[in-house]
Amino acid sequence: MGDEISARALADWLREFARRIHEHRDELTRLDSAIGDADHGTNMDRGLTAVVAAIDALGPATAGQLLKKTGMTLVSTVGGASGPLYGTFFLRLATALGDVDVVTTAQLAAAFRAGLEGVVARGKAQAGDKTMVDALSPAVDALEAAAAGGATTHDALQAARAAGERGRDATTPMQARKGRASYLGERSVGHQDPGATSVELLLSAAVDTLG
Amino acid sequence: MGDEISARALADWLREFARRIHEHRDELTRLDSAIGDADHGTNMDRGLTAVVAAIDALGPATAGQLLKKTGMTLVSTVGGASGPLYGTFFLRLATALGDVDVVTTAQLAAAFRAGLEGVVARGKAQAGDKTMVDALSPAVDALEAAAAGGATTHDALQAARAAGERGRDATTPMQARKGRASYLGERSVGHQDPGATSVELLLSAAVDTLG
Amino acid sequence: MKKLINEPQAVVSEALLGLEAAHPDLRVDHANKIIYRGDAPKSGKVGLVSGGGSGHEPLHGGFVGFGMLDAACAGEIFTSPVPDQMAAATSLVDGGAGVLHIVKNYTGDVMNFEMAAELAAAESGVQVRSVVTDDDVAVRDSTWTAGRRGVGVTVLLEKIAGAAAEEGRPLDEVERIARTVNANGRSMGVALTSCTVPSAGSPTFDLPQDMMELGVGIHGEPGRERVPLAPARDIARMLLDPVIEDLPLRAGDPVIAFVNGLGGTPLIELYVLYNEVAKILAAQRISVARSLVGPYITSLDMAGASVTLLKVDDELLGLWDAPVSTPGLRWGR
Amino acid sequence: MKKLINEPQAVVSEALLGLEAAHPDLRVDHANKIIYRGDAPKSGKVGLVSGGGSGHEPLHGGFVGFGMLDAACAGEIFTSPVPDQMAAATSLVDGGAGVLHIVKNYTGDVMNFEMAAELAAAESGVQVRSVVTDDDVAVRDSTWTAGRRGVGVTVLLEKIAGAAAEEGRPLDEVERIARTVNANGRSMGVALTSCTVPSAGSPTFDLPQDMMELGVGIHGEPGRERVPLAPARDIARMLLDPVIEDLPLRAGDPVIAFVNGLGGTPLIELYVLYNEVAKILAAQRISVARSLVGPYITSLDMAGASVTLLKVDDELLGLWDAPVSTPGLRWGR
Ligand SMILES: Nc1ncnc2c1ncn2[C@@H]1O[C@H](COP(=O)(O)OP(=O)(O)O)[C@@H](O)[C@H]1O
Ligand SMILES: Nc1ncnc2c1ncn2[C@@H]1O[C@H](COP(=O)(O)OP(=O)(O)O)[C@@H](O)[C@H]1O
Ligand SMILES: [Mg+2]
Ligand SMILES: [Mg+2]
Ligand SMILES: [Mg+2]
Ligand SMILES: [Mg+2]
Repeated sequence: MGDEISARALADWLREFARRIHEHRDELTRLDSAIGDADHGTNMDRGLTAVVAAIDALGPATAGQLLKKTGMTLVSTVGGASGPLYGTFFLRLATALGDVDVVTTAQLAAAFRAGLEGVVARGKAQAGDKTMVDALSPAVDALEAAAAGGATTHDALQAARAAGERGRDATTPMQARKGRASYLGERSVGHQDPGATSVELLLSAAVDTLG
Repeated sequence: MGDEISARALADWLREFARRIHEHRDELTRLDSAIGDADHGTNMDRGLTAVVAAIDALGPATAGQLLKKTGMTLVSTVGGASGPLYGTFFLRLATALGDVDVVTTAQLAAAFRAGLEGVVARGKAQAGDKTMVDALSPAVDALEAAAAGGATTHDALQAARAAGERGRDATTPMQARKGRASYLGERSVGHQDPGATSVELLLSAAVDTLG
Repeated sequence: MKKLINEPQAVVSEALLGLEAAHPDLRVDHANKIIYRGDAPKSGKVGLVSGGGSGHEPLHGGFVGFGMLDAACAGEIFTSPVPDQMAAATSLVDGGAGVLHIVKNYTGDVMNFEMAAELAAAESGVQVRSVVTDDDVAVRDSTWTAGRRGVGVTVLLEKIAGAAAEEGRPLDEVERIARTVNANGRSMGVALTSCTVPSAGSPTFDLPQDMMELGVGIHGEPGRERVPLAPARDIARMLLDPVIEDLPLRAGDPVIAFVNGLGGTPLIELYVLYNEVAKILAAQRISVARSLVGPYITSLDMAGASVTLLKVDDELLGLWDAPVSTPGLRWGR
Repeated sequence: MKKLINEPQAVVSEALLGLEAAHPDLRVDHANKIIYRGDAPKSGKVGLVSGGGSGHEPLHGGFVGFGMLDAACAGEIFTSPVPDQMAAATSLVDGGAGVLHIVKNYTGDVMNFEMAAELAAAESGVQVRSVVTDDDVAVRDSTWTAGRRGVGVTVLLEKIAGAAAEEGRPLDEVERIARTVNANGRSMGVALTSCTVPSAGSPTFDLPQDMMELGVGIHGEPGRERVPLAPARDIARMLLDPVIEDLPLRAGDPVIAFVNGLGGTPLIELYVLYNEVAKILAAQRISVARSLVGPYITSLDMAGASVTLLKVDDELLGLWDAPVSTPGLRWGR
């Protein structure tokens, strides 16, 4: 079943996210070199390597402590656009979940909604601007709907991942209106957004570790 | 016979020298790029173009006036090492010949000796240093000897040119000890000196116009 | 890649060591990659903090000193620094009169500085204001996009706002002056070659021998268009026309004219370009009150240049002329 | 060839127009290609004249101004100016106290300046002295050769002798100080890429991607040897060892340490190199009294750097610190 997510499972999620980022580092950077400045993979890999070290050092912790450390570490080590955005996402997750040791699917969905709102407040991107929001937003919608419908954690995260993947793919034909890619104007069309790509890794890591 | 050289013939000599320099400009520059800074052809061509314009503007003139104008024009327009050296050469010729309208072979030889001494005083190069002196010095020796032996102007200049040509060729195996080529040390060996090459053009122009 | 460096990942920290060794008036917090004035904080003086990705030297670290910045945060090459650096710099220079952040308009820089301001205000209660420079006319502006990039005006703004702060003007005033500078300055650049980021090891973009990138950004971002290589007189016009039109400038307007080298272009070429710029301005009777020619906001080893015009009044000119003593800009002291 | 220029043959004269437009304190005699101070001649002050081929900017024209040169003669790119220019410059700055010629040791420069001194003395009776700089240890010196080349020390000498002249010291004194600087300074350079002379249109020499030219001259003359590309810490040692040994410098000696960019190398790399230089000097307990980091004597767009060390005493340091106001070097005014 797995309808209760332990703080330990959340730590596994972060480690798995770090592993996937490292594995896809060059791909993320390649995507960013087409429409950005060729550092999204390096930035995220630097940040998540630091996150893994930080949560190792933290030892046993509540969900809130773990996610706050993650958010703060990302803010402090990534820089660029993705640092504040991913950092804000995890900080909002931490606040939403608080000092608990187990989390329900509904709580996770609500926390993801808060995280998304944090990203939008910080980056002011709207749907269709060709950013990570285009993957994250439909994923959060799907997660909430599944949780409200009583789906298992696994099914809810699967639905979120699938929606995130579709959202990621949908960035390809978009013209960027936020971030560095926006300087390219029409020339940004035809390239998949790097940030939306790393969001899909976050979601698939969740399916593997939380569901 | 032609044992008397008119000032008009001297002007023809300068024009012919200018023509040959222009014709061999790229060759001189190529030689200079191997062991110098790739400008000897450009430098000399700029200077002799100015000389032709100056003597055109001068109109009828004595030997001294003509050669002084030539020397001063070269000094004022060439720059680099060859400007002061060729300039000094012609200024010394002018002083040696003075305000005359015709010049004997012996007078020409004495003037060339004075010119060579001016070049040596200015540049302090000795025989074997791989400079224009290595062509000019044997040429002056030959010119003097031929004039002293009563040779015709033509024969005397032919002897000078032949000696200058041998002197020019002899620069190839030398190691440079003066000028920019000296920075190359042993790597200057195996290249013909550009200044010695332009001296041979000066001498062959003399054969064609004065003899 | 041919660079005078050791390991690519050590470039920024080693350059900071070199800067510190070469300029005894400056201090460097190596952990936080902050360059700051030896006499910071100055009690009662508004603190000026800037920062951004490295690779644009002398900007920003080379503009720390009397009459200009109090501190600069160095990010990795072309990567915005993080809020911790900026917050630490803010505390370091807080003399009780508030701190102004000078931020070039790039999404990453803007967001990181925003978080830093929140952090600093929460931690120490210091009053922080931000001015975002966005002078690059190569990028079409709109509220729906990331907006124009901050480039050459940043240099002029750091000097002029720095003089206002040094005079002891209050935060409101320093902020107003900074906003005035940004509102009255426009820039545009051109690249003849790409830059090479040390960790990447190869040029950021390919530019054929006979082409140039018009409107390039200082991180090698693409510009308005790729056009055939042109003589300096045509380049001057391609850069100036959109700048003059955008401000707009009119006959009689006095300006500071700034011809900036992008890192790989030697001074002799910048003077050739400045001559063309001066001729165009003279023809339009735009009067050059002051000028600046040299590499001040660079893009690593990129060959190219940018032109910035700043419309000035007597107040701005007085602040421009005020003494300044930094590694990158120095006069009057 | 990618350069911000118009016609290659117009580069020098157009750059002079740009320099004149950008620096209202300077005057330019365009016919003679002379840059001179607007307040020249200064009565009773020794006049300082330098010059040489162009392509080394800011040297020499960018060092004309208060506390440094009175006039500079610009030759064509890498070609010595002619005596007429130098003689005209000499008359222009002759304030009755004599004129010092500062000449870099290249056969052409030396001979042209010699003729200029003869000309000037013959025409106006002005007293002319010459100091020839020959600090480049890459070239083996001997009375039988053209001798060492004049490079980085020229910049330091123009500043220090300029300060002495500005103080009103007599010709003998200014000459003595200039000779002291040259005797106590040594330099060595390295090229990572060749320069490209505009009229030639292609690089002066070919350097493979993995090689560098150690001991290169500022006209692209070959150096001591061609060696594999090395990290900055090794390059610093290759440049410093021969400089320190040649002077020689000993523990405790105070120096001005000057890391110079050759035109195509950005400032961030120069600071990385300076860090290595400072470390080596510290390890040998040679004390850095002052430093200078930047592109001051360049070789068009060549990527590379040179290091100059000048052993100083209190007199030289005082003159170094004295106010200077030129386009290329400015402080205290
Ligand atoms: N304003 C924004 N809102 C949301 N996401 C953004 C915004 N700007 C950029 N991004 C995301 O950040 C990604 C780029 O991150 P990264 O390359 O690490 O930073 P930078 O652009 O500063 O180099 C983009 O692909 C995009 O998904
Ligand atoms: N000291 C010297 N004495 C005599 N000739 C010299 C001397 N130095 C250089 N030269 C001559 O000058 C030639 C180079 O002239 P040029 O290339 O025009 O000047 P630069 O070397 O200044 O570029 C050399 O090939 C050599 O023949
Ligand atoms: Mg990026
Ligand atoms: Mg030559
Ligand atoms: Mg980035
Ligand atoms: Mg030459």
